[in-house]
Amino acid sequence: MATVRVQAADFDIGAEIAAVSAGRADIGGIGCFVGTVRGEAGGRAITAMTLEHYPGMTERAMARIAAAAERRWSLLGCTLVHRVGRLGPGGNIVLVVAAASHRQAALEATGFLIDWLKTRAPFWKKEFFADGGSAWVEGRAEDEDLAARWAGEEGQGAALDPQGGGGPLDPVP
Amino acid sequence: MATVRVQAADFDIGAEIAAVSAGRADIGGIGCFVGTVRGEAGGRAITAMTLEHYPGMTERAMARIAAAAERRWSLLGCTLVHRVGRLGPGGNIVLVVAAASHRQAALEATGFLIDWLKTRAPFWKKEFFADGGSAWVEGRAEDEDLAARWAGEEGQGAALDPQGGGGPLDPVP
Amino acid sequence: MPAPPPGPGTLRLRYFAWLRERLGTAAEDVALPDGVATVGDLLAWLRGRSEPHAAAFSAAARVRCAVNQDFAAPDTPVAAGDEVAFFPPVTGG
Amino acid sequence: MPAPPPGPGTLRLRYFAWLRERLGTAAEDVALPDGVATVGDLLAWLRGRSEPHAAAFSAAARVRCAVNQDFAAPDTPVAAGDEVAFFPPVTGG
Repeated sequence: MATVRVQAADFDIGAEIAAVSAGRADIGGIGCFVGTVRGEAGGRAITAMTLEHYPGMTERAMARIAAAAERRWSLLGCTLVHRVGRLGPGGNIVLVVAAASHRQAALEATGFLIDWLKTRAPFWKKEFFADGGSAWVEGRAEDEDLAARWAGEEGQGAALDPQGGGGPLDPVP
Repeated sequence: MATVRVQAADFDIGAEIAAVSAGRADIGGIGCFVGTVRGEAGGRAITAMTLEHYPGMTERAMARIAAAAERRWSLLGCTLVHRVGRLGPGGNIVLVVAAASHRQAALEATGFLIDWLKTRAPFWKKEFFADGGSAWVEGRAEDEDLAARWAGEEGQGAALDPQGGGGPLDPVP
Repeated sequence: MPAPPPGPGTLRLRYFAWLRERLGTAAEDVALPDGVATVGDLLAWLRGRSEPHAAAFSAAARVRCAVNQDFAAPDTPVAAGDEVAFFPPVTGG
Repeated sequence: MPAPPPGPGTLRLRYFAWLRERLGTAAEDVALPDGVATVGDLLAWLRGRSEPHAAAFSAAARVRCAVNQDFAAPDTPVAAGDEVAFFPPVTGG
């Protein structure tokens, strides 16, 4: 039931929400999150960002994340759209929509979806600075902590291996 | 900075989000919630809902709720739109948008805003049923509990008296 | 169009939702009754006004109040010129 | 257009983000090395291939792996025909 897309083009937030709710009257609340490109990082101005991904695995991981949310919250609608390629400051990166009969489920699922997208789907950001430099964005421990909030509810048996997005690959002796 | 509106007309979700983010590159995340009319309540089919409000006090209360969110989360954008009058099943009731430099603030503020709107702004819903009956919607204890989650953070000194939306007016001896 | 302010020595009372329906009126101006200094006092006075008033205001746990468009408590002061509203717990959102 | 599957007896290796840049390649097919049965074995073998490989894979805490497009751990088995990808911790969203 979920809609999952990876695309270079921008997305239309209103249209995506309308697609989830069109023609139905069982939805009571729709949660939505849009992630956008900030114009600076660590005090350096950003001119652009590129988003690389792992075609095939990306769609798989996104579908699993959506399915995990649908299982936990009985969602009536769920949309994940993630852009790839070159994006400018202020540009849209990612859209999450979750609809449910009540608001608490819709909002919790929205938070879950973006937390897991950030830590369990194979995307990588590279920032290009106004000073001419560039750097791959480092994963934030804070994002791992936010994603881990949800893991406890299903334990280690979740469809997505918590090790996968999170745990380091231990040095081989 | 916040946008607060009470209106009979429907709202355009995409346009409201675009208005918050237009021309700026300091936003990293935008949270959004849309409340919609469900087609049934307590197993009875609903043909319509009317929303009554307290003109003057409503805008005051909404502005205070927005200001409370802006204080707590340093929001970069905040929009509250609430409809009044007659609404059909599937129709939009309320829109909340909160933008911040990071997603956690945007999503938390979105949850806070809808929780407080539901319990601290003077709106009343009346449902009209397919069987010909009608009834005023009763306040849910669950909504009070959700709203009260946030009160602890600012204690009793919050701009909005927690007693106001929540506590019963005690019987006079 | 806001209504004109209440005259001297009077309170503007407003009712919403089922309180409005039960009392059959959305607003009325009343002379500030003797001995009424708080929302609690006013509530006791309202209950004594008529059978419909007594019935509507009996379930105090289901009635909220605002004085001059701020949520109020039983000990909130009321004075001539005030707008005092009674209504059920809010159910918007 | 997906690439054709790796030939018999070979692994398809894929690299993303700074691992791709450091190694100067996005994908390569290699014969399954003797004694390599897990991701951990493969990582040890990759480190021994060249200086750039040793450098890229030395910071194991900053490298993640997927086998056949599922996140993997050091003890995840690898076999001929598998697609094994190495990349930094993901940073989308």
